[in-house]
Amino acid sequence: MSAHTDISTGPLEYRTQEGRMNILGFWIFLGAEVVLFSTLFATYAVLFGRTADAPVPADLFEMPMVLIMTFLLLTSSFTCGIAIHHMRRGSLKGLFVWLGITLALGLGFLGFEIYEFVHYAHEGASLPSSAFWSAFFVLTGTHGLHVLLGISWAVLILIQLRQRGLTPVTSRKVFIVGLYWHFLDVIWIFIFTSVYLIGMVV
Amino acid sequence: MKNIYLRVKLWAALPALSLLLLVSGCGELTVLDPKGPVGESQKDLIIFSIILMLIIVAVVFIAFTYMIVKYRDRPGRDEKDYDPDHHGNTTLEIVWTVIPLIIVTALSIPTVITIYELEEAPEASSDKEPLVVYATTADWKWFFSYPEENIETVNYLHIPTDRAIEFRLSSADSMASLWIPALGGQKYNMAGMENTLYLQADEEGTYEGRNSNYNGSGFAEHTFEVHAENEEDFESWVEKVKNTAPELTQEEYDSLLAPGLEEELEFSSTHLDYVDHGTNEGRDYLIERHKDAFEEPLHLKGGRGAGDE
Amino acid sequence: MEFIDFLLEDFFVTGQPLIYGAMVSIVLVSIAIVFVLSYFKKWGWLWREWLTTVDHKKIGIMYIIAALAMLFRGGVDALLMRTQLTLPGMEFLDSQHYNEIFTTHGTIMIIFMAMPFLIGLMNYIVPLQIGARDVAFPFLNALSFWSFAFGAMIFNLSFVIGGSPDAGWTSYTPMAGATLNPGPAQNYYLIGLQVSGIGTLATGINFIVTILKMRAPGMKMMRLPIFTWSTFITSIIIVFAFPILTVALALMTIDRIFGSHFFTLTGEGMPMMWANLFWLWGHPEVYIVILPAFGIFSEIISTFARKQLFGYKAMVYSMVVIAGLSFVVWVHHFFTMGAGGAVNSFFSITTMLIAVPTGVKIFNWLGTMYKGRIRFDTPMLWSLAFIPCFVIGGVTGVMLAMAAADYQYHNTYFLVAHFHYVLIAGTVFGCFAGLTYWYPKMFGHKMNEKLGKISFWFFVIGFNVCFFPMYFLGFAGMPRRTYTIEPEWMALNVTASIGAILMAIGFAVFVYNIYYSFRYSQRETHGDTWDGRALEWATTTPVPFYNFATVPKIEGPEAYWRMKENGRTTYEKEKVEPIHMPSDSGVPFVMMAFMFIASFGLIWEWIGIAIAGLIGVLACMVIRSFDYDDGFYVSVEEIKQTEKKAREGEQ
Amino acid sequence: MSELTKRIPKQHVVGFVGSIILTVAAAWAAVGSDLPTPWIITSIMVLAVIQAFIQLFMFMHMTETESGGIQAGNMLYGFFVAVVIVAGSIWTMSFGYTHDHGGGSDNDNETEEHEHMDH
Ligand code: HEA
Ligand code: HEA
Ligand code: CUA
Ligand SMILES: [Cu+2]
Repeated sequence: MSAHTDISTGPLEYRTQEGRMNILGFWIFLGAEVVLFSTLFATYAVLFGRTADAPVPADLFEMPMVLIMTFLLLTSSFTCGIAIHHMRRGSLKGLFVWLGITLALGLGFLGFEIYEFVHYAHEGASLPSSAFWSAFFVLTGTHGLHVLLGISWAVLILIQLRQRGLTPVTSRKVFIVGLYWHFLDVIWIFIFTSVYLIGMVV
Repeated sequence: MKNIYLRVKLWAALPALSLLLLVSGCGELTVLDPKGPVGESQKDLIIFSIILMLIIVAVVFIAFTYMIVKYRDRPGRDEKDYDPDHHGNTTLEIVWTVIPLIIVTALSIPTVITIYELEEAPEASSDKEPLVVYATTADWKWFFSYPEENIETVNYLHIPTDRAIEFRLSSADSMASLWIPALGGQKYNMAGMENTLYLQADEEGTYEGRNSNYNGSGFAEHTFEVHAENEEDFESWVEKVKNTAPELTQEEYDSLLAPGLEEELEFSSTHLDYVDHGTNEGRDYLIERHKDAFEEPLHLKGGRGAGDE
Repeated sequence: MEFIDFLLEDFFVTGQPLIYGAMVSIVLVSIAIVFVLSYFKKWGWLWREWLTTVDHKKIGIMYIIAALAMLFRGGVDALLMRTQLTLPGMEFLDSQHYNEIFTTHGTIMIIFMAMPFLIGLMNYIVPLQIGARDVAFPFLNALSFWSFAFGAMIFNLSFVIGGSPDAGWTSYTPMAGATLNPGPAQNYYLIGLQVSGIGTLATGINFIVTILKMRAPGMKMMRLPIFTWSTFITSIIIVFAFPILTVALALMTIDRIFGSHFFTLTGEGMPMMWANLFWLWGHPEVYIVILPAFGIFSEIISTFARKQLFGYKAMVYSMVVIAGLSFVVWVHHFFTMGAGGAVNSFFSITTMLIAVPTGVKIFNWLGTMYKGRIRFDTPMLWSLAFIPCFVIGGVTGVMLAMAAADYQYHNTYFLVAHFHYVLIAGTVFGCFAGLTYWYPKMFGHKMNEKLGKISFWFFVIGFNVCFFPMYFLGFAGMPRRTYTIEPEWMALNVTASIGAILMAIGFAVFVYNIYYSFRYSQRETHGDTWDGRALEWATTTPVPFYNFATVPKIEGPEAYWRMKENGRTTYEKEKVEPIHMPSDSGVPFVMMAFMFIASFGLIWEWIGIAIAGLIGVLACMVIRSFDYDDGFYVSVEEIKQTEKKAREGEQ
Repeated sequence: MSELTKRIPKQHVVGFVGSIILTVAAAWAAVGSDLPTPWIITSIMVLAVIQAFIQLFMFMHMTETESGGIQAGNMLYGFFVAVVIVAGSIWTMSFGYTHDHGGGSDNDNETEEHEHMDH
């Protein structure tokens, strides 16, 4: 690799050339994720209303549960931010605590999502029920899968933090998983708005 | 360096050849010899674009030839016209951005006009109501229903000349595309949807019609014949079918839907009585009945099969 | 017993002499490879030097070899098709087999030939052109390659195991859906493309970061060699287009295997949505395979006209405009869907607009030759042939873009002629030009000029003879994808088939040339074979694994041209420092091997195997996550030794 | 860098409170208000976009370091492509006049949906 222009100030994760490149690469990956999810949104929008014989969304969507899920994710995004903040202050303990809270909130979100899916299936709306429900489950399910992946990935990084403490490499990894986590929140905001809210309105 | 000249000649020959073929009105080129107003307006557009394109091609080829002949490395070449640091000319660059823009504009205007024109029945026969024909495909055959006449044909079509035909296109299974090159361009037949396509024949005759959108192993045989005849002949043909052809029972229709090839047939009623595949309700009618029939692909051997007469 | 029945009836493709032949030859070739490797004790070498390498140059070479193999496979497919289409009533292939063959031909040529060929050239050249020691993420690069290689392997396997997909490279639903197209064949298409597509996406990210972050000091963006620019812009298109394909393929896979209703006739699915998503990716895709070729032609024309590139900035901006427009034209592939006047008018105009920036490029190439001193070496011949041929393809593209006229061209041989004119004259000529141009850099010797010219003339003449008549077949009403022709189309089809044979001869001579040059060509003693202009010519030939002993400071465009004028090299003895290099890794290969197993399971809907394979993939990811290997340093001593040896021939 | 000394940085708190408020506002607009449907959809989409920007700037520090411009440009282009995909698909796939769009009685809702998702 070319000249290792390392620097000695600023956040740890940016100090090596490798760290900076990884973070930039991850941002570009997030750009690709934007496109990936927007394709799912487009599919959902085009298939909206094509419920065939299955229940219509307005009958199944419930505001309280959706709001709880949203607040769980929003809060986890916030606590993740605090975790990164602690990392930048050099506090490994703070990082552990706040990242732990973040993952707990994420698990809570997943729990609700699984409950929701099972509940809908009982009401007669599952993946094979109709075009609309296929689009619904694949869109929200892809997001859910990303959350699950984010949690597992963060756990791996926590183990590495245990083993190695805060180094340019570990802090870079934490920062990147943090970006991922916030990004999932961005996607959820759009799911919340264009799937649940619109689904309840029309 | 002989090679260079050879190539230049070759490439100069190609457009010249194409021009030759065009002006000689090559009878085989169905699309350029249309038999109705729709194909006519498309042909005009095509010829217009070909002329513009040939001009562009000529300009590029001439400039190209000039460059590779004049500036090739050869012994004893004048050193003064070698300028290794020459690398731009703003005026020229603006010119060759603006002129193509103008050409694109010149192409866009008739294109848009024709697009909208083709959305409606042809002007030429606006005095008469268009004849409505439901053209439905199922793998790999065509059903033509004449709701007003209450008759239906399979794999062939009779139409009156000098009267617009309003095709209502739909499909019972895979997507197809109804295309009668002599009369005009195509549109897709899709299940659960209905597309409208206007065509018209001005000359009597028999034309080839086909599905042009690949849909599996029977695709090459997924054709039909179009008999364009004057209004009287058409009427008497309708009468004949009404009087001699059997009714199309639902049972019979269902069995005709099974994937495979079919003969030419005619009936004195239409399948629209049971199902319209262009509606949401009709979209899975065929699948419900013939789901398992798609397991084995047809292994057709080359040559014209059932689509032929 | 039942198992054997299954093997004979469903698993292996049986009943076709062609396929028995293929099976036998696959088995024989495999045995031969295993034998040769064992006999010469080369297994360790293969593993150490190639399967585990993260060196961008070796990865590039592997891409190119694989692409050439795929060009052969796709080409043989093409010859089979041309044979069947030569005469009316031909019974060489039946409809089912013809359909499988054009499907695999199209898919292989675009996904497994054109893209990997170009990506291979990018891999080898771009780091050299920007003065870098590797790409930004060498491990990821190896992963990309293996995902492509295993993806291609899966796709090709369909030929002998389970049956090939037969729904066209566009795989329109509902025809490609589970109901009308049961069995594993279509799954091969979906999964093969999915696996290799993920690698392509990673490649895109890799090159964006490489080009943004790893340029030699002083190499500003507006000093980049134009091929690197084209790679950069192509990578951007990749990053924003490939996720669409990922989703589209995934949705159809879920439809077929898990019973959802995205593109089905039942459950109110919407088959046309597949076409919409496919072309949302598919149109940008055709620019992914043309822009790098444009970059190659720019390099070569400027080198052999012995002049600076004309209008460098316009060349860059025109590519940016093409990239932007490429995302807003996709509907021109289904004008005939009946979306109405407004939609068709809009997409007609956006499509035609692409002619403007493309025209700028054409005229700039002509401008580059103006007042030049043109040499006609083989790479230049390919580049010159490109200009007139591609213009024919381009202007007929504009004719297709006129929606009202497209109702007549759509689904005909006019279209087939258009896209071969752009794909072959653009992409394939570009690949051949690039390969012959950079060949000495890669392998230490030129390709033989005489053989090169023979293969060039056969291929180019054959190409025009093959595809020019197809425009007229379109006007004569011949639809694409038909396995048998009408008598009135015979003359033109015979001509086309003759052209195809000429092309095949051209290609055969090309391949023979590789062998011939390997045996007999004079070895290069100097890194700068063609009196080049960009930095890749500044290194020695063969290129040391660290590329540059010392990274030069760049002072303007055409970096190497300037260095030559100022008498500078990439080896300044006093400035040599230890060089940091990444370690090789077997993880990418193993991980993608697991992916292969998972894919095979999914294709046959053996979910247990699929899950087992996926667990293997995940395990590899975990291993990678815990891998803190930071690479190694090359000592100053070793660098000096290597450079001394490599520069012996030069003064 | 004074932010670094705090346990909980102000920027993050502002972002968090902001996103809670925006969420509640959107939920209220959807089920609590009696605005006409197109208005609701427009306004909640706008709120969502604002929230997305809060995440990108306040939590993800998109514009930090010398790659900030690239990262922001990258996301912007992503959003452009997203709009093309979503609006473009809806526009071309609703293809208006002659098609029976399916969805039976939901058809009316659907056309409305189409008109108002194009942002
Ligand atoms: C390398 C790949 C490549 C490239 C570069 C292009 C370039 C273009 N293509 Fe092509 N295209 C394909 C590959 C490619 N295409 C493929 C594979 C298909 C079929 C897929 C399938 O269905 O299987 C296809 C299909 C296709 C269609 C669909 C037709 C149909 O299905 O009915 C259309 C319609 O608009 C089209 C248009 C164009 C246009 C306008 C360009 C333009 O970019 C061309 C621009 C270039 C020029 C115009 C020449 C140089 C310019 C000048 C000299 C300036 C002056 C010129 C003018 C002012 C006109 N293409
Ligand atoms: C980069 C892309 C690319 C390339 C290079 C080619 C190359 C060729 N293509 Fe291809 N083609 C496509 C992309 C490409 N094609 C696509 C996308 C389709 C659409 C598919 C679809 O409809 O889904 C298509 C479809 C297509 C059709 C239409 C099929 C149909 O619609 O029914 C035809 C017909 O002639 C054809 C012919 C050829 C020929 C003769 C070549 C020649 O250039 C090939 C040159 C030949 C060789 C390189 C052969 C080398 C082999 C030897 C020397 C060995 C000889 C030995 C033995 C025979 C044992 N192609
Ligand atoms: Cu800031 Cu996480
Ligand atoms: Cu296109």
